[in-house]
Amino acid sequence: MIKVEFLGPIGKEPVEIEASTLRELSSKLKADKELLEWLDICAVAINDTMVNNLDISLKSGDRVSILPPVCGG
Amino acid sequence: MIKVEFLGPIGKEPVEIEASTLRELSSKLKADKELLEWLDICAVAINDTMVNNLDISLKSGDRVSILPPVCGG
Amino acid sequence: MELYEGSLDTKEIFGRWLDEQSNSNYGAYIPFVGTIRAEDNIDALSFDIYEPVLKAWFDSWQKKAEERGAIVKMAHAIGDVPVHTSSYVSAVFSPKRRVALELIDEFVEDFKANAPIWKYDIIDGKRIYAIDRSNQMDGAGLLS
Amino acid sequence: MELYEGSLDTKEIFGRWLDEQSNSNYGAYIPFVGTIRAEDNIDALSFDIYEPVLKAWFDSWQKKAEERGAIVKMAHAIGDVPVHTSSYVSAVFSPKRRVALELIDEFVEDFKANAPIWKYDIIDGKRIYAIDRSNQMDGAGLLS
Repeated sequence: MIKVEFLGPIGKEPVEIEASTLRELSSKLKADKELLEWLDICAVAINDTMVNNLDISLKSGDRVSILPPVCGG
Repeated sequence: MIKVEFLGPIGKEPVEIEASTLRELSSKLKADKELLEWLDICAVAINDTMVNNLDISLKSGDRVSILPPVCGG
Repeated sequence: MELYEGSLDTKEIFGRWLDEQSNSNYGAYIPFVGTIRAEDNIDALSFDIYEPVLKAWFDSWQKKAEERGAIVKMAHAIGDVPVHTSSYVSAVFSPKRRVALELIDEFVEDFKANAPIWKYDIIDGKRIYAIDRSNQMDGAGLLS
Repeated sequence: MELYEGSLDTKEIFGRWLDEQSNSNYGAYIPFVGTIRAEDNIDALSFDIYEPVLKAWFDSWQKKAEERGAIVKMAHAIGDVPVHTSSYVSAVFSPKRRVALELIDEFVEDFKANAPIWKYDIIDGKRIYAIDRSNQMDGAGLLS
């Protein structure tokens, strides 16, 4: 199982999803209509490392974070 | 009479010179061999305003400052 | 990297960083102090931070700075920060002026673009995500 | 513009400028602190300043900054400044980050190029003009 966390203003509780790549995780998350708009504008980290490639494979216990647009300072 | 001041490291006392333009002042100052090297690298102010034109006319009582290379900070 | 609940004590931070580096022989020290502006009827801004990714982002900048003989510092507020108080201080120390001036610019701009910090307006006690002033991070939209 | 005999009290200056602008609604405050590096066996650096032209230079920058909605500040030491102490602090306050970052760079660089300040190395009690590190001002060579 993959744990997916929604950071900052998304305000959604973490979910656990079965997926072996980010691509698979993406298609499962998109089933949730509420998330669609967020996914367009959010970046992604796996186990706190930012990633930019859908083909990354996932293993059980991985933690995926969904990061909405930022504005520190 | 024009008063000419030598600033910072030049270490030369002010002099009074008769001159009606900066061009005339320049040729008189160049008679002083000691000053030749300084004049190559120095900027000029008249009555504390930086200038960049030899044709500026001078009137009695004007104060000309000779400013060597700077390094504040 | 330093995180604080609420407004930063800017003077304390400035002075402590200065003292820490007093014998390091850096010729240039450039802090950037960010203060909450009174605008759009806000009483305060409020911040969420995701610390693990912020730490990784900061560590990568510390490495970039070291390669140029410099160091970077950063402090940020968590939670509510009233107008006219400070939420953010970052800084560069460098032997050389040019490196310091270029680095503080790059560091602050990349901070705005990629530090995992979310900003909210506090208006009449409500906390409203400032999405219009927020920036999508590098790689945004990957899962869309 | 502030001139001091000997090293600057950097913390006092930083804090006072911050306090003075605490209600001005500037979002960005960027000081630049210049500290004397220990190098080439110097014990200190020493500075001569020609104040009337420095004042005119500074006033012209204050005007340029105002046109961009910002203000500039400056403090410099006169006479001897020991290594590891500060000789120079300048700063920009601006509503906007981008203006502040660009202005501090331009202001500090033009200061190095055109502020009428002369630097000397203090080595074994001798005061030696640092001509190799000095810059000819705009218009240099006019009388040659």
